[in-house]
Amino acid sequence: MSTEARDPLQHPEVQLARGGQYLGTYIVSLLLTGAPLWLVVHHLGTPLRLMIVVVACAAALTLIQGYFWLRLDFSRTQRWMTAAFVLFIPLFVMTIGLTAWMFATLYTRTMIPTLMHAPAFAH
Amino acid sequence: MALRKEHAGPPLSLALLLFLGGCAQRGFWLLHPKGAIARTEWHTTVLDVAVMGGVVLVAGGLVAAFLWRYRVGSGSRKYDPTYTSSLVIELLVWGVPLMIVGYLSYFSVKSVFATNPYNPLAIRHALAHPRQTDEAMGRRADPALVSATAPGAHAPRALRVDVVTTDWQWVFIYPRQGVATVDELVVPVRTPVKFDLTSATVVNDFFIPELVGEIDIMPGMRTKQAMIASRTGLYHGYSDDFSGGGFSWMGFSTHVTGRAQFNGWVRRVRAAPDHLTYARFGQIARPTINLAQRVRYFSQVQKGLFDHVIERVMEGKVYRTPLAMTEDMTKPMKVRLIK
Amino acid sequence: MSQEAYVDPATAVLWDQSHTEHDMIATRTLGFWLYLLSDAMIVSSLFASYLVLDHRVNAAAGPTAGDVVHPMAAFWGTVLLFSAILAYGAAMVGLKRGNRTAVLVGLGGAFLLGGGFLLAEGYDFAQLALHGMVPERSGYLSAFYALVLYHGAHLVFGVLWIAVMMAQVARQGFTPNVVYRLLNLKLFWFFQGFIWIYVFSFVYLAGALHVH
Amino acid sequence: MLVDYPGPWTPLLGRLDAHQIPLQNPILFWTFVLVSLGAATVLGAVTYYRSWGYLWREWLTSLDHKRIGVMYCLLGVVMLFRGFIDGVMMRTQQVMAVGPKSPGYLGAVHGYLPPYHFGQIYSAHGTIMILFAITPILVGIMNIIVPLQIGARDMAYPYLNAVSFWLTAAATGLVMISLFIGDFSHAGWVGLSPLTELAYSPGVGVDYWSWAVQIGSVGTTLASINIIATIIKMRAPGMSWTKMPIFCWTALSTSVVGLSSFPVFTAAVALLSLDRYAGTHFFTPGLGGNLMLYTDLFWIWGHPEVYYVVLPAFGILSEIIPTFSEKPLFGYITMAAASIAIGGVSWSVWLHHFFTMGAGPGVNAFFSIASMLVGIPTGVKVFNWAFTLYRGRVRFDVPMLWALAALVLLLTGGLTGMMLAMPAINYTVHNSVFVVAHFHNMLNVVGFACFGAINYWFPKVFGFKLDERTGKLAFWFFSAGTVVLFGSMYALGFMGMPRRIDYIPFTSWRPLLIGEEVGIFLFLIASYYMVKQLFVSIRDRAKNRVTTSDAWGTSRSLEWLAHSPVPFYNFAVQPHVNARDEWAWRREHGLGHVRPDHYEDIHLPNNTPLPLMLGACAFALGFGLVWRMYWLALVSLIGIVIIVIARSFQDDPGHTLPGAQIRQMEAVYPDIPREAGATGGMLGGVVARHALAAPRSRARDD
Repeated sequence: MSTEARDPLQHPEVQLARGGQYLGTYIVSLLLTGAPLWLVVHHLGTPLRLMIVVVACAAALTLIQGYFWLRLDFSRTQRWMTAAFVLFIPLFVMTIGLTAWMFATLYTRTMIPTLMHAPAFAH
Repeated sequence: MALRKEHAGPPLSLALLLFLGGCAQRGFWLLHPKGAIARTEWHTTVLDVAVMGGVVLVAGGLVAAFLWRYRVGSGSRKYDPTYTSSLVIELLVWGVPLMIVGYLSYFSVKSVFATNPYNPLAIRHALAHPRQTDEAMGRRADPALVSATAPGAHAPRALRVDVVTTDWQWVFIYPRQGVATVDELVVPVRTPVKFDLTSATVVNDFFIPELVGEIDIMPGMRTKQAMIASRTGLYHGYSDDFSGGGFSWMGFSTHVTGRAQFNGWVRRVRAAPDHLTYARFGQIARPTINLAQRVRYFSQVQKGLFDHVIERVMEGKVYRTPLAMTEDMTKPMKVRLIK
Repeated sequence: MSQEAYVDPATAVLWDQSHTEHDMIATRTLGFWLYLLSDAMIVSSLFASYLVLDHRVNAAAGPTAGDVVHPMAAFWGTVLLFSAILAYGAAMVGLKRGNRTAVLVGLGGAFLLGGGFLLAEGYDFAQLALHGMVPERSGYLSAFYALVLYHGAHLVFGVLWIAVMMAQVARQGFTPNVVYRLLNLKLFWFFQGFIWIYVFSFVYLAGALHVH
Repeated sequence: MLVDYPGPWTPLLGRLDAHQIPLQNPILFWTFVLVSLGAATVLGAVTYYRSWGYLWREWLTSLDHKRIGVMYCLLGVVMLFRGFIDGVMMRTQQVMAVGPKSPGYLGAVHGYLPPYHFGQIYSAHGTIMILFAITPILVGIMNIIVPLQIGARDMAYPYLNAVSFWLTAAATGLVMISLFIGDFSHAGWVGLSPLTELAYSPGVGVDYWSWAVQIGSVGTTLASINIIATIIKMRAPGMSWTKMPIFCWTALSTSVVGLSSFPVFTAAVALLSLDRYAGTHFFTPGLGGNLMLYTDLFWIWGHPEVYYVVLPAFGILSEIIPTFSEKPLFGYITMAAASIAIGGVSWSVWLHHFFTMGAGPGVNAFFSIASMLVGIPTGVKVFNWAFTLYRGRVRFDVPMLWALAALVLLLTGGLTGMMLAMPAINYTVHNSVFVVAHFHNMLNVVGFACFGAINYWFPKVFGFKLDERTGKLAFWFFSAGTVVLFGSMYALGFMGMPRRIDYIPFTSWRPLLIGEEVGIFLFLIASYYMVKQLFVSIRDRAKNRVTTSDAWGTSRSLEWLAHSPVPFYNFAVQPHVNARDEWAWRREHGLGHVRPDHYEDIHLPNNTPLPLMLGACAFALGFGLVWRMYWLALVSLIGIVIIVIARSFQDDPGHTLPGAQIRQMEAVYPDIPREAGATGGMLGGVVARHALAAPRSRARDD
C-alpha cells in the first residue's frame, strides 16, 4: 500500500514533459498574441473584424496551450482532467454570455438614453 | 390572444376556482384581479395549477396506490424484486413531462409578452376588446369605452405617472398634470396608466396585487410598468422588496376613480400650498417612516425632477441610513417617524 | 434497462485480490485541477462583471477602457509571463530526467520572470493611479482592477510557491510529495498563462479597440 | 481606514467598543446568559469526565471521514436549532404586530422586535438554515456515506476534509458571535444590493454576514473537490460507474454543482466587501456601479445551491425507498441520468429569481423555459420512486416515513415551482410569502430527507438504532407543522403578503398568521420529540444495538457490508464489487458473512491539529476584518500562510496498522456480543482506537 516505494519520477504525469513542444507552444503563443496586437495597434481593420481576429486567436491559443502545455488530451493519464475542463466550458460560457445578454437588454430598457449616450454629468 | 382560451380551461381549473372562491373574498387579492394585467396573471396561474395539479395528482395517486397495495401485510402476493426497469415506463416518464413542459412553455412565453412591463399586450387587448374584458370581469361593458375604442375612435389617452421611492415613502409625480403626491396614487378607471419608476436609495418593488404585478424599482435606472383598472375602488399598493427599517410601513393607497372624480382630485391637489422642488424632495428622501401613511400633496413639480433624481443618483448621491438606526435596536429608532 | 452481467456467486471474488494501490500523485493532481477550474469560475464571474461594467454608463464620466489599457505594455508582460511558463516547462523536463540542478534552474527562472511580470504590472498600475485612475473612481475601473489584479494575486502566490518548492527540492529531493507538488504547481503556473490569454485579449486588446 | 464609515475607530480594537455588546437588549441578554450556561455545562462536563484528551485525540484532530462527518452533522443540527429559534421569533413577531392598533414592547412600535432586530433575525435565519445547517448536515452525510458506499478507506484527501470542516466551523462561529458582539446583517440571506452597501448598512452586520459566507463557501468548495475526487479515484475494485450506488451519483452531481457555483458566490460577496472596505463601485447605485450585477452573480450561485442541497436529498430518498420496499431502485440508469441532468440544467435558470428586474421579454422567456426543464428530470425521479414501490414489500419504518413525506412535499413544491417559473405568475408572487412557502416546502424536502438519513444511517455509524416510537411522534408532529405552517403561508401568498415585513398592515392577514404560529408550535413539539428520541435511544442503546452489519435487514448498498458501528479503517480488506447492490447481492446469495481469508497492513494518516488551527486563524481573520482590526486580520492571514507552508514541509508519513492487529480487531465483530460492542463508548460508536488496540481474550480466528 505504498506508492512511496515506487519511483515518483516514473509517474506518467511526470513523463508528460516535452521540451520541444513547450518551446514550440511558447513561440506560437507569442505569435498569436503579438499578431492581433500588431493589427489592433495599427488599426488594420474595422473594430468588428479586429475583434473577430482577437477572439479567433484567443480560441486557437486556448486549444494550443491546452493541448501542448496543459496536456489536455484523452490519454488514460489525463482524461479526467480533460473531461472536467470540457464540462466547465459551458459554465464559463453561460456565466459570461447569459449575464452579458441580460444586462444588454436591461441597459437598453432602464438606462435613460440622454444619460447613456452623452457624458451627461461631466462637470 | 390565448387568454380567452385559458378562461375556458379544463374542468379542473373550474373546480379550483370554486374552491378558492370559497375562501374569504376579502384579502385573497390575487384571486380577484381588477385589471387586465392582474387578470392575465391570474389566468396563467389557474392554467398552470390545473395542468401541474393533474400531474401531481397522478403521481401522488400512484404513490398512494402502490403504498396501499404493496404494504407489508396487505396480502399482496405480487412481490417481484426483479421488476426494476421498463422501457415503456421510462419513455413515458421522460416523454410526458417533456410534453407538459412544452405545453406550459408555450403559455409562459405568451404570457411574458402579455404582461411585459414595457409593452403589455394585455392592455392593448383590453382596449381593443373592452366588451369582452368587462364581461370577463363580470361587469357590463362601459359604453363610453366601447364607443371610444370603436373603429376610427381614439383609445383613451394614457395617464403618465412617475414614481420615485425613497427610504421609505412613495412619491408619485403626474408630469402632465404638474402635481405630485406622497403615498397616494389616484388613477381614472378604464384608462391605461404608464409608470416610469426609479428609486432615490435602494431597490424597491412596485406592486398593487389586484391591479398589476411587480416590477423592480432601482436607483439610477428607470423601469416601466403599465396597468389598466377595470373597476373603481380603493386598492392597496406597497413595496415588495425589502428596503430597510421602514419597509413594512411602505404602503400607498391606490384610488381608482371615475374620470370626473379624477379631474376633481387633480384640481384639489393643485390647490395644495406645497411645491415639489429637488430641494424639497431631498427632505422627503431623508430616511423617514410614515407610520400613519399620511398623504401629502404638491401643487407644482419642478420640471424634469424624475430625470434629475436619476442623474443625481448616478453621480453618487446617497441618502445615508444613520448608524444609530441600525446599531441601537432597543431604543426607538432615531429616525423621523410621521405619526 | 441495461442488465448487469451475471456473476456466479460460487466463484465470485469478494475481496480485493489485486492489491490495487491508489495512485496518490494522480489523485492529488486531479483534485488540484478541480480547484483550478473552480478558481476559473471566480475569474469568469470577474469577466462577466467586467463585460457588464465596461459600458459608458459605468465609466461615470471617467476614463473608459481606451484610456486605461496599455496593450503594448501588456504585451511585454505577456512575453515575461509566457517565458516564465517556459522556464517552468524546462524544470519539468529536468524533473523527468531526475536532474535536480535543472529543476532548480528552471524554477529559479520561472521565479525571476514571474517576478518581472509582477513588477511590470505593478509599474503599469502605479502609472494609472498617478493619473487618478484608481478603482474608487468608477464601476468600470473597479472591475478592471479586480480582474487584472486577481490574476496578479495568483502570480504573487505562484512566485511564493515556486520559492517554497525550490527549498523543498533542494532539501528533500524528489520524494513523491515533492513531485506531486511540482506537478500541481505546474498546473497552477500554466493555468495562469491560460487566463492571461483572456485578460490580454478581452481587456487589453478589446479595450484598445473600443468595441463596446 | 480605507473608506469613510461612521463611528469611531482605534488601531487596537478597530470599530469595537464596549457598547457594541448589546446587553441592554433583554432578548440578547437572556440569550447570552442561556448560551453561557449551556457552554459552561458542556465544558464542565467534559472536564469532569476528563474527556479533553479523548475529545482532542479522537475528534478535534481527527482526519477520519466518519468523525468529520459526524462533527459536520452535529454542527448542522445545532445550527438548525438556532435557525429554528429565529423562525419562532419571526412567527411570533408577525402574529403580534398586526394592524395599526397592535401594541409594542421592548422599544418596538408594534410587537416586540424593532425593525432592525427583526431584519437581523430573518437574515440570520436564512443564512444559517441554508449555509450553516442544511449544507453541513448534507456534507456530513456525504462524508460518512460516500467512502463507505464505494468501499474506500477514507476520502481522497483526509487532511483537506478536516480543513473544509474547520473552515465551515469558523464561519459558523462568526455568525454565532455576531449575536453577542455587534449585530448581524439585516439585508437578508441574499444580501440585497444596494442595501448591503455602506451607505445603507453602516454597521458591522453586513460584514459579519459577508465574511462568514465567504469563509464558509471556501470550505464547501473544498469539500466538493474532495467528494468528486473520492468518487472518481477511490472506488473499490469492480465498482464500475453503473454499479455505483445512486447516492454516490447524486453526491457526484451535487459536488460538481458545488464546485462550480460556490466560487461565483465567493466572488460576488468579495466584490461587495471591496465596495465596503476599499470604496470600489461594483454594486453602488451611483458612480458606475451596477447593483443588479450583484443579484445576478448571487443567483448564478444561488440557484445551483438549491440543487446542491436537493440532489443529495434525492439520493437519500433513492437509498431509503428501495430498502424499505425490498426492491432495487427502479430505473437506475435514468435515475443517475436525471441526477446529472438536474445538476446541469440548474446552471441555466438563475434569472427566474429576478424576473421582475425588467430585462427584456426574450430573456425572461428563455429563463422561464429553462427553469421548467428542471421539472422533467425531477418528475422522472418521482415516477421512478413510485415504481420502486410497485410490487415491493413496503414497510413503514421511521426513515421510510420521512422519505415518503419528502416525496409528497416534493410534489407540492414542484407544483408551486412550476408556477414561479412562469414570469406572469412570478410577477404576482415574487418576493411574497408565496416564494417563502415554496422554498421552505422544497427545503423541507431536504430536511425530511436529512431526518430520514439520520434515522437510516445512525445504526451504521453508532451501532444502535434510534428509538422508533419517539421517532414516529417527531415525524407526525413535524409533518403536521409543515402542512399547517406552509399551507397558511401559501394562502397568505395569494393574499399578496410581502416577505420580510415585521409589521402587518392589514388585519385580514391575521387568521392565517395565527395558523402559521400554530404550525411553528407543532414544530416545537416535534423538536421536543427529536431531542427525546436521541435521549431515549442513547439511554436504551444496549437494547437498540444492532448485531449485524445490516441494521434494517433489507439494505442494499456497500456501506451495509461494513460492520456497525464502522471501525475507523472502514473495511479490513477492500471489498471487490460484483453487483450494483453489492450488499443485497451478497446477502441474497448467502455471502453476507464471508470474511476475507487474509489481512494486510493498512496505512492511515496521522491526526493533526493543523486543520483546527487553520479554522481558528480563519475565524480570527474574519473577526479582524469585521471590526476592521487590521493588525488581527494581517496576523491571522500570515498565520494561515505559515500553517499551509509548514504542513507542506512536514510530510506526514502516516502510520501503518499491521494485518495481524486487524485480524484481532475484526474478531470482535462476527456476531457482536453485547459487551464487546459497548467498548466504543457512547459517541465512539465509531469504535475507539485505544479500546481495540488492546489484544482481546475472546479474539478467535475465522
